[in-house]
Amino acid sequence: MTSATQNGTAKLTRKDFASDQDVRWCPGCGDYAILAQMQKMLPELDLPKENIVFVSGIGCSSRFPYYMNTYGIHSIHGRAPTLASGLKLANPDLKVFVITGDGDALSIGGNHLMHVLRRNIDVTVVLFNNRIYGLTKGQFSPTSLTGHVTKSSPLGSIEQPLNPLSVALAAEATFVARSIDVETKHLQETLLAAAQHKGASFVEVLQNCNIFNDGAWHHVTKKENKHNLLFLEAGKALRFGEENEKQLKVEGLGLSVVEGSEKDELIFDPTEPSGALAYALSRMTFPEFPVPVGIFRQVKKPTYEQGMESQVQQAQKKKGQGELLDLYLSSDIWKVGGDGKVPEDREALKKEICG
Amino acid sequence: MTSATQNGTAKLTRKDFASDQDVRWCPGCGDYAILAQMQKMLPELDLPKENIVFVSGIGCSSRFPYYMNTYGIHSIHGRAPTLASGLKLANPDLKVFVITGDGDALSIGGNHLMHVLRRNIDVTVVLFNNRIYGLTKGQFSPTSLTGHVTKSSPLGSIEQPLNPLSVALAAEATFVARSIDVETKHLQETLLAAAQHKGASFVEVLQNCNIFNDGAWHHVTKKENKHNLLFLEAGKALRFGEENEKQLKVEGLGLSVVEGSEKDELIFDPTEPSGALAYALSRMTFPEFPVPVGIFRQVKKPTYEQGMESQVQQAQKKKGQGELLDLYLSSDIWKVGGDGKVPEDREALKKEICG
Amino acid sequence: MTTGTVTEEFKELDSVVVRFSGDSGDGMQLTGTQFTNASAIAGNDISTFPDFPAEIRAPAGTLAGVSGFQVNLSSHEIFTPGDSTDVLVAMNPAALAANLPDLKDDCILIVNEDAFSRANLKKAGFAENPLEDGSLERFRVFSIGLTNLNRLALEDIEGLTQKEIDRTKNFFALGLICWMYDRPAEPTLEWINKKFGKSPQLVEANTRALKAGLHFGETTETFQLRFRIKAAKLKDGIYRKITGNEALAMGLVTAGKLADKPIFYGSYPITPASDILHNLAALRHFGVRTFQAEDEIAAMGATVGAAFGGAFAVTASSGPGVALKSEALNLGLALELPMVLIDVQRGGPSTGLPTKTEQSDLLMALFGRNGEAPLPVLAACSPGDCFNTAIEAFRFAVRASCPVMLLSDGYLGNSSEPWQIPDPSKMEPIKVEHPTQVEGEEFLPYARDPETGGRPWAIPGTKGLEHRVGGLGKAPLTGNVSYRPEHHQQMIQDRQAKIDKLTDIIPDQTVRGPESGDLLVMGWGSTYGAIRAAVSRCQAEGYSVASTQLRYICPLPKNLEELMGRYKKVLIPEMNCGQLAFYLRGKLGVEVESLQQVTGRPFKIETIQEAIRELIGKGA
Amino acid sequence: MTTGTVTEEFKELDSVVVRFSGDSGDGMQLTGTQFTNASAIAGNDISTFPDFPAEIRAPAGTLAGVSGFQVNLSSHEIFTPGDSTDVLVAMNPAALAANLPDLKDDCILIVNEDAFSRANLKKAGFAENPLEDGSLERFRVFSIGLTNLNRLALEDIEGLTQKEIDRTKNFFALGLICWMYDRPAEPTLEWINKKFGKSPQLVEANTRALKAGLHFGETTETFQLRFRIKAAKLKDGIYRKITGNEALAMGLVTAGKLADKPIFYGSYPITPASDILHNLAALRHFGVRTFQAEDEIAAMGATVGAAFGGAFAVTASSGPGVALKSEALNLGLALELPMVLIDVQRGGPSTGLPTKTEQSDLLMALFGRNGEAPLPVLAACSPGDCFNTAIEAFRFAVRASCPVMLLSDGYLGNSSEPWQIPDPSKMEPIKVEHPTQVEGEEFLPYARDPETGGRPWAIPGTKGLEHRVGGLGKAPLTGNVSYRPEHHQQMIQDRQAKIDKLTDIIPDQTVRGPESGDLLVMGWGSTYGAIRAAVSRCQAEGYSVASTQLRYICPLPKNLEELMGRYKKVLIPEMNCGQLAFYLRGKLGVEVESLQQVTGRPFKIETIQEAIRELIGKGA
Ligand SMILES: Cc1ncc(C[n+]2csc(CCOP(=O)(O)OP(=O)(O)O)c2C)c(N)n1
Ligand SMILES: Cc1ncc(C[n+]2csc(CCOP(=O)(O)OP(=O)(O)O)c2C)c(N)n1
Ligand code: SF4
Ligand code: SF4
Ligand SMILES: [Mg+2]
Ligand SMILES: [Mg+2]
Repeated sequence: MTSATQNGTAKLTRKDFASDQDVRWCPGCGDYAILAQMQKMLPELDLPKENIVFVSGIGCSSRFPYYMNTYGIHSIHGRAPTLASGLKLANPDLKVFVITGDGDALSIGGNHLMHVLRRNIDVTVVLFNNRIYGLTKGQFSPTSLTGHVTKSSPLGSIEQPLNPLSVALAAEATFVARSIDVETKHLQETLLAAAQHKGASFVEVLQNCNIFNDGAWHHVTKKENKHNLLFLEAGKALRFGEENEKQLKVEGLGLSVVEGSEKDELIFDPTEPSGALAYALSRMTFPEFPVPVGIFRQVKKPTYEQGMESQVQQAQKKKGQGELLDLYLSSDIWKVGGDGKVPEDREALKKEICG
Repeated sequence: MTSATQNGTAKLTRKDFASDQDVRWCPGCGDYAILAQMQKMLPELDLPKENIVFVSGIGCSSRFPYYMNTYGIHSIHGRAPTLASGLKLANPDLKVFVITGDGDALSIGGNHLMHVLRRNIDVTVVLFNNRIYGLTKGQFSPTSLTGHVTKSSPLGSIEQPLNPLSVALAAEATFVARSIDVETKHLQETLLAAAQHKGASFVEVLQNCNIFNDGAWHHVTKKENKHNLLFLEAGKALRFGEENEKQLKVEGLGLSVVEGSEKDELIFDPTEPSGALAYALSRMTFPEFPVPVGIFRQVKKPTYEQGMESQVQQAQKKKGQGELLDLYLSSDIWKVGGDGKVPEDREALKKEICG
Repeated sequence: MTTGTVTEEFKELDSVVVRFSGDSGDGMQLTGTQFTNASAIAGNDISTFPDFPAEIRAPAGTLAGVSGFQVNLSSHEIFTPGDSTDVLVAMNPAALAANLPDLKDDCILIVNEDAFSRANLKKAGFAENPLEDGSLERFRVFSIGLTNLNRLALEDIEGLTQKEIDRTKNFFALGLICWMYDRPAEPTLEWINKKFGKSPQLVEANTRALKAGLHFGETTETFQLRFRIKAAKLKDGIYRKITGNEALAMGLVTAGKLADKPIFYGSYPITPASDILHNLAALRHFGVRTFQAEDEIAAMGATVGAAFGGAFAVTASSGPGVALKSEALNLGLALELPMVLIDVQRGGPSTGLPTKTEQSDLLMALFGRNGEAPLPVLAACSPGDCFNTAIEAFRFAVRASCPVMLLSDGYLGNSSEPWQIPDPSKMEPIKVEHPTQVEGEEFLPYARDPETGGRPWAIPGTKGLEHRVGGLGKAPLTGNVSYRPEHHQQMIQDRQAKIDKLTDIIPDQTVRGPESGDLLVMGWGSTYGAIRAAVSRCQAEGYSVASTQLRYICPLPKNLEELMGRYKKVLIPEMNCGQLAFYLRGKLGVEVESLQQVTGRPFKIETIQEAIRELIGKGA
Repeated sequence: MTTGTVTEEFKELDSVVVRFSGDSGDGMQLTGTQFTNASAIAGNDISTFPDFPAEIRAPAGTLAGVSGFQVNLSSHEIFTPGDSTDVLVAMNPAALAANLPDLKDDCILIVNEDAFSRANLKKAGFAENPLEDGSLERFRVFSIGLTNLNRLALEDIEGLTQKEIDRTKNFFALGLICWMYDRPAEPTLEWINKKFGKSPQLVEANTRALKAGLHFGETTETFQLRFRIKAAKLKDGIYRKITGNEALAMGLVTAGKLADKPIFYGSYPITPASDILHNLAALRHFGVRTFQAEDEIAAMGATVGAAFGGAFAVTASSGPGVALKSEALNLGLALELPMVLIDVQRGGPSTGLPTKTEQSDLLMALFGRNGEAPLPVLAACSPGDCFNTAIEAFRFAVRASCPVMLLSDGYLGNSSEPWQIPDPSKMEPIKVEHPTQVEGEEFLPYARDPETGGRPWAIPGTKGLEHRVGGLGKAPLTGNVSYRPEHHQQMIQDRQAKIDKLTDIIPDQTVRGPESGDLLVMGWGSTYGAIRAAVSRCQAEGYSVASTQLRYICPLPKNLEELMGRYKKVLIPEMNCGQLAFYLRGKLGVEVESLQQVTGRPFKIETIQEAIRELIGKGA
């Protein structure tokens, strides 16, 4: 199973990726849109669907695999990256997605997220960020804003939120992006780019939970607020605003917003190795700053599987395909019976053992 | 126990902080130096030693609390930040240190580290980074370099290392610093600044494990290599080199090394809110770049305990100190027996219950 | 539904089981709760059983989305929400389909016929409309166009969307049922005012819906009968309704007060334990510090840390989370600090059935830790009993200086019963002593109290008692790290001994019924109600049978073995595969019979009754 | 030390127990290993017991820093490293102090007198120098200035520091002992060449130290006697020495080959399991993928993922780590995928005694999961048996499509015995079938094989079998999410049934000794050697006693209950507080006697012998 293109067979369509299970999210939930874009995007990868696996944790978002007509695991809370890692190492030819929520990925699963990213295992992590625990009915999450009143914070949360993109960047992720449930085209393109990236890719999707945290992203999802979005594009300036009149500029080593012309434009380059600008962009919080979406970072590094497979190959080149008898004999040996002398000749020795 | 100064009593000395237990690290281990600097620093805090608690995980470094004549918990692998959090919330007057290793803090404990930092709980985390698992006798750790040959990576590690400072910054830490076991004065000052910071403080200490990873930091600890260090100081330029002849300058939004005069100097300010420069500095890797040490970030934010205590106080102001009977009665009630009528008057009602 | 004499237009009943069932969005939990409150205030004994889907909102109209709330009202003492349903309110075909197996033969069926569309019937798996095909013949069906009636009643309220209007139809149903059972509308009206105070339209809408329901019953001739259930003869006192999770929260706060200790509650949300967190988070004025940790391990770690700091530290979770806590809990055990871990059990293994009940974590609670790691294990047996058990757990924890496991389950946690409000001043204080420095005396953190076997709880901030604790093997007395064989053996024995010494304060196990005889039915946890009811029914039938409920699972009451020996047989019904039965056999070497059910549902009284009859032999 | 006839200058012995003991920096593990190798090659049966401190390097000269290596050499079959020591090499006072309690009365004591300084004596807790105060009178003491003699021997090698020179003194000691026991020097010389090949000085230094030791024995008149231990009559064949951890690694790789499956090993380092990782990491050419995870949960998660992907997936840990794996293991159980979890047990609870051995995770292995979560549990009973058990674990896992728990312990993991190299081509293959699409047939991921109860292992990449699995409650056959009571009950029964069906391939339990009688001594795991030796000694003394070792703990062999019933009493020695005894009582309702020891050390033969005598009555 080395070639992953479907030679000669018809291209798959969105419908091929819908399973026979009823979709059970609340009516109006942002998860529907993400599911739709994923199903639309997948045919673009031109992979046989039996080579695709969705692994999720626990949460509303993590029901996702049930609705995909591919292989899938609905695992346990926070641990999807670990299952995906083992799966991918066991079978590097698979295309593996990790579907997770803000609680699943950043609360209980924060460490696994960091480690799958830093190892650059070739999986695509999609984090549905609704800034709330949906499935357990509305407690604040690690991305909930300070002061958020929820079931478990009746007097308001006293925690600082985590920024998923900053965390992913600091975890050495080689592909980091953000999109929005309702920005269907952008979302589809972003998912495609992430899926095509060789190595660990991370996509935060701003998602509305209309039951427990309705409007968490209204400042960028409502029609009248679109100008608060900054679409990152490689090789383009960092412009935004109703008429694209505003841009970002470097100040000290921070960013600031100025209005201005084309000279002195800060040209965005997601492949810049240090990731410093990507990080600075990830720090921008509304309303002081616009909300950037798009690909923040996209660099090439060897994947973990490649490293593993090449060690296997090199070892086999050097030592040959492992033979059990050689393994057993890789230590001082002695003989009982007969002349008590271990045959010097390897073949004779093996014969003696195997009779 | 609100006042933490020792009024009228003699100032403590280093010896007061040494416990009666034999120190059991390998001869030559960098941990000794860190222990010494900690014991020297503590008297500067002017706190009664019964108000100080050291909490650690598991690892060579985590034996630390046994050697401190304060309160202490040698807990379990990776979980020290969680114990410290509970302890500090139960008793906000304590000065709590977390002692941890690169495996303890970044492998099994990575998530707890992130969360104690983002919550800004007022504890001081000191991470002994020897880029190896010492206690379990030499496997690679999350800070080991790619290619590192260890017991568990006989063909070389295929992992990208994590950068502890980048992680701490991305986790919203309000105080982030780095020092070195052998830089005794710098270490002592850094520990002091960290301990005096209100909120979560994080110090990475580059530490030599002379048994399993000797020389991991020779490029900055050997006398002849000191010029590879860049000492960060607030309000000073980012200069380094044998004669202090080199400096850092911003390029794009990355940093580059130039030689040059004083104009255009990039002045360092750890209190800059975005932390973008701090992050960029944390990304610098030797030999392309010098190794910065000192305080990377130092900003003021409300601590978690303050938030908690003020909620308690405000709730008590609003509702009074909670009374059990009021709690029991905080629901629809009815009466069985007598006239079957619940007394309207609160006092009468209470009397009826308490007889 | 036992029918009694008819007074005026009312038929008097001993008890009735009403079940409200509809889509998760239909507000059935609320409707059931309001009806329960009204009935409680009317003086009935009550027992409720909410039963909701795992999804937040499963697709409307499907079986997966059905949310039910069952309440048993009675004029005498009852112990379960009832085996089967006397009255079902079904808001849609799926609700009807889901409940059909549980309906009594002459069950009153109130059905919202407006929801019986083709599409909905299909989703519910009906080929034909059951309202029309005669398949419901054995029930007393009242098919009502609830949606439309309610729309009519509310049509002139301005500023409400159709959706908002339809969302009030549960109050129409509630009004109707309140009328049928002669329940006062006032408590619900009050509640509406409190809840929707900020929106006059919603107050108006819900009020009107409720009243429309009441009036519909009053004015139409659909219903020929109304029922009354007399007040139950509960003990004199002031009562409220309480769920197990509420009772745990209140019990914990009470334990804190009794010891003059602040409560630290470290927890990570998980069904069905989250409500304890929600309840406690609102009690900052009691000095309660709730900490929503990043995961269960962190919650447990924080609990250990807070215990070291001197707080009354508690954590709670359910199966998967309790499993995760195992390692950090074991640290608490090695540090020998008082703290409490609550397991509100749910269906397992793995993620299992989050919203369903089970008792299958017993062996994990007892043995789910590495090494020899004995801990006290207590089990609450009714919603109200959760209150006492929480207090007792802390009493044990302080005495034996160790973590205590408290077992509840989803059924206890969510169902409710009347609870007589106790007098806090009459409760026995929990004595906590923190040592202080004694001049000239070495402080020995692992010196044991000869009576309890516990060790001193010296807390940071205490001058002169600075000491270090950890999870490594220790020397007795000093607690210093030691790998010496005799120290290890000694510490293991000491830790076991202090648990065993708790039997000194554990009351003898008692029974309900004859002190000896053919059969003892022994349960633990939430099977209490069903067992008690089943046994008393069998007693009435003449069987020689007694019941007993184990609250103290580790250590066991001193007299338990002797007690069990007095009966020819011992039957243990459990919502698992016989875990207590196994444990008692292993521990006491006794023979027991095991009745097992692992369906995510509580036992029916009838199931246990059957097993009793079978075991004793039909001809008792 | 049984003395035999004197041949020439040699006294012939049946067996001898030699212990090398010194500071952790003194290279005692290496010395012991080399001596063992030489003895093994000389044809003795051997059994070793390394015993090292928890610290990497505790302060030199302290008791905490003592590192020991014991080896039992014999001309007949032996099963333990020996109860007490015939020859002790003590490199410093602490080493002497630490071992005094274990020395036989006429023990030969070879002591490095150069290390008996005031300071060192004090660190070891000696008030007086035991070499001078007569307190060692009952031993045969040879007090030698090892450090100085060695320095003299090496003084003219250039480019070595004093420290480097002193570090070779263990080879001087080794040389001396090899001389005493007539062991060939060649294997060690070869080893030195291989190890230090890159540094000619070090080769020279170590070679000289070894020879100096040999010559010292030869030339001085200190030693009057030399000993010989004849070759043991082991079965004919080619042998090597093997530790339990080596055997596990080789067993896993063999299992993979037998099934034509690559091994995926996900693990997080922990004492005493890490060596399995180290061994496997070097086997990339066998296609072994080792994954050092960020923690035990991740290791378990990755193992489940790899199993889904079709690999032979394994993880291993020790107590605290196994506790952490519980939740993810339970997912593996719910997904019903084959995989293996190895627990190399150590002293608990909590961090406990990382470098000491214990059997106290048995109940956790059986019950440490939420919900009804039965899994097969196998226990290896000797270093070599670890090999077979690893293969068997995978055989079970594949058959019952579930995770299998394999129990080893620190003692098994680190100690060694001779192992006859088997012929791989004679091993029974492990048959693995992955289904493929059958045109026109719906794929049912949870359809069960009627013979085994297992489900199909359909792996990603297989066209047409796309399916989703998860930890929620499931419907039979389809595996679709289901909360239906009857589905839940069914799945729980099905999972139990497939475990129970493993008894079909579990051989009947057999005994060593009489088929019935006064006493059966039953053990599990590493107590095998001590039990077997104790029982055979008691048999020789005329007692009616048999021994048996349980390899299959869950499920139990079919005939076990019947077997146990054939003896008047059953004694179960365990390095815990009676966990197997409790389990068998609970499971089978049988009476058993429990012999418990929780000291971090293996049983002495004598301890078990005593218990046997006591139980049967002195006058057998
Ligand atoms: C070990 C464990 N702990 C807790 C839970 C309960 N739980 C399920 S989902 C969830 C959080 C879900 O939040 P998020 O990841 O943001 O997903 P969402 O539902 O918002 O999509 C929690 C706490 C669990 N299932 N398992
Ligand atoms: C749950 C658990 N897993 C694994 C271990 C084994 N273990 C102890 S310390 C350690 C790593 C130590 O490395 P580090 O944190 O870098 O500390 P160092 O010894 O280098 O100071 C490991 C894997 C353990 N004690 N507990
Ligand atoms: S609770 Fe929120 S996140 Fe979950 S399905 Fe409903 S709307 Fe979506
Ligand atoms: S192993 Fe390394 S880190 Fe541990 S004590 Fe020794 S030198 Fe220090
Ligand atoms: Mg969420
Ligand atoms: Mg380290």
